[in-house]
Amino acid sequence: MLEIKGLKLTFQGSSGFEVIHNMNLAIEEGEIVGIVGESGSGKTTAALSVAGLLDRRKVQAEGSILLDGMELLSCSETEYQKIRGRSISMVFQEPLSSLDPLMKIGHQVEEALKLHTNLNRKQRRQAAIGALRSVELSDPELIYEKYPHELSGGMCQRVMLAAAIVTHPRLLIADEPTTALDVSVQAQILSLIRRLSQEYRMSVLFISHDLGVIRMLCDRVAVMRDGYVVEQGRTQDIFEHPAHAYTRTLVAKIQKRNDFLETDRDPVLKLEKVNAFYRNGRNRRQALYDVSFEIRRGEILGLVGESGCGKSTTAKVITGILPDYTGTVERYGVRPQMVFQDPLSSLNPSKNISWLLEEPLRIAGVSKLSRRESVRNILGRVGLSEEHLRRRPAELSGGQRQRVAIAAALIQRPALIVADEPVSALDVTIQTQILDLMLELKRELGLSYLFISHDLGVIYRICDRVMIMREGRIIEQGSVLEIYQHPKESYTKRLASLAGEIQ
Amino acid sequence: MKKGRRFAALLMLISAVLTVALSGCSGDRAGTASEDDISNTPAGLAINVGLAKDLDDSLDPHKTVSAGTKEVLFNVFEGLVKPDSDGNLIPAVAESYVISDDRLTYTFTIREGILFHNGDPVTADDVIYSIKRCAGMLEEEPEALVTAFSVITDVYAEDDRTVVISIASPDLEFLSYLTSAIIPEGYTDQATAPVGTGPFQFVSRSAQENIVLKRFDEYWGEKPEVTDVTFKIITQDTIVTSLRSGAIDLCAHLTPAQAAEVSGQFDIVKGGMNSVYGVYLNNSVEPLNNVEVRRALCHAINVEDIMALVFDGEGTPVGSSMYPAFGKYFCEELTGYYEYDPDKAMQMLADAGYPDGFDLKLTVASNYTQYVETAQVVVEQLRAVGVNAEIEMIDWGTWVSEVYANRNYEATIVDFDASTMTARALLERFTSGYAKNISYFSDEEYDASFAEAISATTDEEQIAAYKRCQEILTEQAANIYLMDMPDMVAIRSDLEGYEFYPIFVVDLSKIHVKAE
Amino acid sequence: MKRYHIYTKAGGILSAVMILLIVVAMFWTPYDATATNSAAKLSPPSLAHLLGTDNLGRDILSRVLEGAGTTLLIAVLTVAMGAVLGILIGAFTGYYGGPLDNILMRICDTITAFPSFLLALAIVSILGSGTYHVVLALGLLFIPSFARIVRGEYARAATQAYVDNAKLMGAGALRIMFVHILPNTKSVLLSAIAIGFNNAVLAEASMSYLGIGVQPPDPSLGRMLSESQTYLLSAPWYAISAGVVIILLILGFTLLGEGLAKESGQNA
Amino acid sequence: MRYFLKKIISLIITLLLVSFLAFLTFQLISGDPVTQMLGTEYTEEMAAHLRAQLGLDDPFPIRYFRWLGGFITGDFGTSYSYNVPVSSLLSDKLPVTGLLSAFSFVLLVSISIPLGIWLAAHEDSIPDKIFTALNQIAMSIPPFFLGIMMTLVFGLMLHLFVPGNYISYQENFGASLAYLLFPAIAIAIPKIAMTVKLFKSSLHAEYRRDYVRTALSRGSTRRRILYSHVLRNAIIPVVTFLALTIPEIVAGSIIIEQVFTVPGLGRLLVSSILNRDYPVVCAIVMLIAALVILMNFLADILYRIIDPRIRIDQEASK
Repeated sequence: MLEIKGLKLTFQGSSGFEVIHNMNLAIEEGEIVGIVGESGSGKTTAALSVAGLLDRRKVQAEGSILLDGMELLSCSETEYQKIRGRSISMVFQEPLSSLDPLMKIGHQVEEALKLHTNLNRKQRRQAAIGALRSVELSDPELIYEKYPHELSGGMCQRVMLAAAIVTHPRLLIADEPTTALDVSVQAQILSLIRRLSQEYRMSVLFISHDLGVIRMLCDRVAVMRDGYVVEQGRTQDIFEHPAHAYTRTLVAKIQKRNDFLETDRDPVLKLEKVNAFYRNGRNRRQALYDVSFEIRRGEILGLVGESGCGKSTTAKVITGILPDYTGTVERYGVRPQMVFQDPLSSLNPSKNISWLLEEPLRIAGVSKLSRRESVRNILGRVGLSEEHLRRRPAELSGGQRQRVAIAAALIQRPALIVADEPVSALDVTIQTQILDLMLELKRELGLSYLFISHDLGVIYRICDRVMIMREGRIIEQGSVLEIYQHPKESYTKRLASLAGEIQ
Repeated sequence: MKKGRRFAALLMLISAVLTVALSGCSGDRAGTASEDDISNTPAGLAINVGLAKDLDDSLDPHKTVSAGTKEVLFNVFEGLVKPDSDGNLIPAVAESYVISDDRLTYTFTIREGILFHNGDPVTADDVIYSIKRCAGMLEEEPEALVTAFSVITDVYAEDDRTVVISIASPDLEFLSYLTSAIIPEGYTDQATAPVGTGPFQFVSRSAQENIVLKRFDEYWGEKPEVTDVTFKIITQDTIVTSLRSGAIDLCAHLTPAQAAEVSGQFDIVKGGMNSVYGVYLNNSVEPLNNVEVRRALCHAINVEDIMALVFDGEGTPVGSSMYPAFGKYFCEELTGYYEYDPDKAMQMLADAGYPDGFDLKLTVASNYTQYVETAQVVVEQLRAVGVNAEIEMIDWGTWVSEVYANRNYEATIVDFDASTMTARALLERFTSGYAKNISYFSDEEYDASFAEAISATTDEEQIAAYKRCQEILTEQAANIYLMDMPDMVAIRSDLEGYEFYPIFVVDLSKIHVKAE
Repeated sequence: MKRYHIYTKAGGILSAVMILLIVVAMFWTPYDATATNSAAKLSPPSLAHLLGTDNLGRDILSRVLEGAGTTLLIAVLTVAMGAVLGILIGAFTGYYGGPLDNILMRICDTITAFPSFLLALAIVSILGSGTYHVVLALGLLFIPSFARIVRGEYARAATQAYVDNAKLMGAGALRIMFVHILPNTKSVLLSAIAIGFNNAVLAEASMSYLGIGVQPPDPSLGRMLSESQTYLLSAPWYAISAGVVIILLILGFTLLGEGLAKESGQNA
Repeated sequence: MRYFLKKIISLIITLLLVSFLAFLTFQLISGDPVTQMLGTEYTEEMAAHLRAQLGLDDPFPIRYFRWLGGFITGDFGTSYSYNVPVSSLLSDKLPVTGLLSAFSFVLLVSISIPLGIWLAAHEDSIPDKIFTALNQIAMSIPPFFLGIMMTLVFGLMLHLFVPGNYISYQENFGASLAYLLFPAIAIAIPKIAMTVKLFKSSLHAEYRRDYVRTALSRGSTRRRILYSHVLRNAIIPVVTFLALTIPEIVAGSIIIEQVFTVPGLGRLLVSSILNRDYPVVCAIVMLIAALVILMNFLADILYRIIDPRIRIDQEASK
């Protein structure tokens, strides 16, 4: 149905570097083919070239892309417009921002029909409502009239899918559609895509960096790295016995499990019956309901739950940023420090790294010389070098920025670091490096962490004990093995089953 | 999609149509304006007269204060007698008058068939009401509006066309006070819709825009050729532009510089501003209380240079508080009394104990360009003799209350006109007793000769006494008297007939189209 | 990014030239700006008088340079006063919010609602005319606009993670406000200063044009413009030179401000 | 709805503050109206009599509340210099300034929006570069200088209009508009430059947003996307900006009316201030202040209507 033969893409820019080198890929009718790779591997660029969305002035394409025998690369822009939206449709990563905020959902779903068919207004409305129903949205007539900001992330992604399939395209290109969604919602979207593919005999080109998702959905998969397709084949074969070394390292990441430390050293933090409130505009809402737990020295306690369940509020209570709570919070030793999900917003963009690292010491009144001294050895500890000192956060990679954040937290020698989704914004390989760094620091300095995440895979790999939180309550807590093998609460079961598939 | 494009196209269409239509119609509409001179209705002659400052003053003739309002109202109101361009008093509302030998009773006969603008005939009661109102002899309006009328003891009608006024003591100049307007009895809104007996009657007024008059067809005297007059209020800066564009046909009180700008397109009629323009000194303030210092300053000022720079060489120098138009009182010989001699001035200052000069604050109202430019030239001239003068600019409102009413100033530049056509109006100001003696000037001899003047029984006696007053003012160098500023009037080249009066007046009744 | 450099380069050169001319004019001008010369009244631009002479025979080039000096001085001081006080008010109201925020914002709304012209006149007439009183009058008028911009930035910054981090480090509120958050508002501030300067020069020129700003004998471009109208046809160079100098002054500094703002601003 | 109520109350408070400030200002301005009215005929008794008549001797608070009471009931008092009720003066002058401001606002909107769209559509073309340079210059031109130059070129040289010959709208509406075209342009040009600049950058920003890429993926063309998606999103910041320019335009007309001798509120305000005509000035100040506050309020509401994302009763982020 779709055949990519010897595709070569080179950017015209000053350096004129080649992005995609001799790519070959075929997708049969109704088949779901995945492309997996880290950011910068060229997977998105390849997808965009198939959809003809790459700026012809900037990118020069060679080789051929055949759709049912028709050569897409030689199509003129107007010919391509007829194909886009009718035979090829796309779905993107950020559902909310991919919809026009000022246009009703219904009109956006109808847009492809308006462009490619001559159905009248009523017929288009019926088709759109039909599409919304087929993506399992409850009462589509109501949603038709709503605006994007009135829907959740998951619902928006369903709307995107509806808009894509309304013209019954032959090929759907999905670029990381589930990355921004919660685990439970992810599963629903993936099963929806599979059903739509079968129902409309629509083949799907699925792009993702998440091996677990690829494994659940795709029939065949191609692994890409720096513009090359290093390996492709049936998903089962790739995961069971990966041929290429790079694929092996990718797959291996999932199963690795570190040793479980049973420690009973003295507590670093104790929370008793904490009810926390936060102020949103004028009204004051309760976020935590009598939360009690403790963290012992050198222990990594995981905190899992869906977004909005109170994870971040707990972090703020522990670190003292949010003073509005009842119950007791006993902290031992230096004030706990935090590491945030988005390093860019947690590091002051206008200052350079050396200033950022020295600031906590400067506030504590430490002399210039000894400040310099402790900054230098902290750098080594987190794997950064002197030449990073002069740079600003914007001039560093995601991983480096997170290392600086950890260094900034460490420099005050806290007993406990609260890490709020520290790695979820990073690529898999870099995720591993940061997690390894955190484990190293735990072993060497006896540091304890409260590790907050919605990614059960990461929790499974790094935490000793884990707490499951739902709507401000801790519904279950225990060692990781216990929770994963025989969870008590049904909610935990569902979470565990999702995580289980990855294992 | 369609709606979006239509929205933008519509917008573009509106703006295009709007701009084209407007510039189009403005093009032809205004283009012709300068040729056929605005609404020159065949029936008569309509002219636009420029005014630099709005008549923001009551239009009630007895209550108006500012000269600018009086010069316009001259066309609307007439007194029992009215001045002519030579300064004589000619009969107006009164056909004739008899003054008794002891000069204590004045008998006026009202002109036959003279009408107010509202069509009512002028009766003896109207005259009595008007005179009593000015004298403050009416119960409902007690305060005297014309100070000189305090002398009146009785006003009564002998019959329905004769009115007799008797006064307590003889006053040669009393007749000139009877130019104050005769208004209909009991008519209350003179302030906003004036009714008088003059050649033009009031039509309408719009603040900061215009005052519209039209010819009073039943006027008793010679009817003016001009049928419609619109006084347009324009800012001082845009007078020249408005003249050149044809928006106004006649404008008085132009500075010589402004007159020069429009001389090509307009006829320029020259005359005197009829005011005493000078640097008025506060004689009560150190060191101006020393007469030698004041005389030194008089020597330091070069009037010719001021006239050359600020007035394009126009204007007539004066030596004392009198201007040339008052022929019979003006002392020509006082003009050159202090010849320009900076070295002598410095010497006199040194003798007076100020070898290296002194500081002087020159407070000037900022809304008249002549004052501002003269101040800057005076400062230069004073610096040449070591006097460090510094200009302090204030707006007119502040000048009136700070300098004129409270007299807290050192030196100022202003011109004083005569509200009534009497020498008293120019000289009374410097008598010690006068409430608003701007210079704090007081000299017994001056007070004595002034008293002698106002109680004189013969003209010769009065003239001699007034001249004596002027000599004292000059000798004592009460102020640095500069000149009678030139009054330039631009008049459209196809019109003529503008006449200058010895007092602040713009008489439109004699304007007419030049005979080809 | 190159395009923005053009703004900074062009703005930089233009303002440097203007400042140079003005500084020179403080010590030396082709003629004494106030020296009248009845022989050379309203003479057109010539070698002797590059920009011609005015109705009192004064050299327009010298008067324009000195006038530009006064205008520049007033504009810079006004913007400085407006910015400093604006930042103070904006920082506190933005960071803390609450009742203080409401009261100060009400006062700012009052000042903006008030016709600037009348407020300026009031202050000038209370304290007497003069350059520094004009600065005080205009400075007061510029506080609200800066305060509002800075308040918006601080309100947004207060929610950022690096502020929570700073709190964790034990930084006091003042330190957070002026050491941590302030540098991040640089790009917004710079463009606000560029616009502020434009309005300040405009306000000074308009006030002098109406006769209530800088009073003679201090030279002022606004008043020169109002005087030049009488000689518009016979000596247009009088009006044009005063007007063009105002434009160059504004253009130079606004370009510079915008260029710098764009360069330092992350959001292009 | 609660938000509206709160907003309206805060507006009223601001207006009261303005009225107090206006009245207080006149207390402090040097030169009092009585000397102004009596001019050189000033005598002590006359002044005392007049002061009593106008009630100027009463203490400040009494006079303020008496004036405020009158103001609310629509009686703005009588003008000292024209002794006609201030309300009649205003009703005579307001339409002139209103017409001039409205005209220049219409010019502003009808020129800057299409121009902004056209420039965005022809990005980085030669005309685009020229316009950007021109824009930058146009923003730096003081309106009254522009007015003087237009008087010289269009008035005295090309005779497109007769400077100084304003025709009142009652007499001949077309001619009045034809005259007001030039002062309106003088006020509008710098504002047009600013609006075009803002609109262009807003359009560019929106073009880079994700939903444009989605629309492209549906087969829509760049041009069609402009009208159906980008234009509406990009116009939001422009609308609020335009609403906020209205008070500036009115303030701008105060000076432009001097240049073109247009007898509007501006010239009345200037002359009344110089004549210390308290009632007229306070009334005009309140009028302008009310307009400014109204416009801010309108901009706020407009902002909500266009952008459904902000719920009607939620505080809009400044």
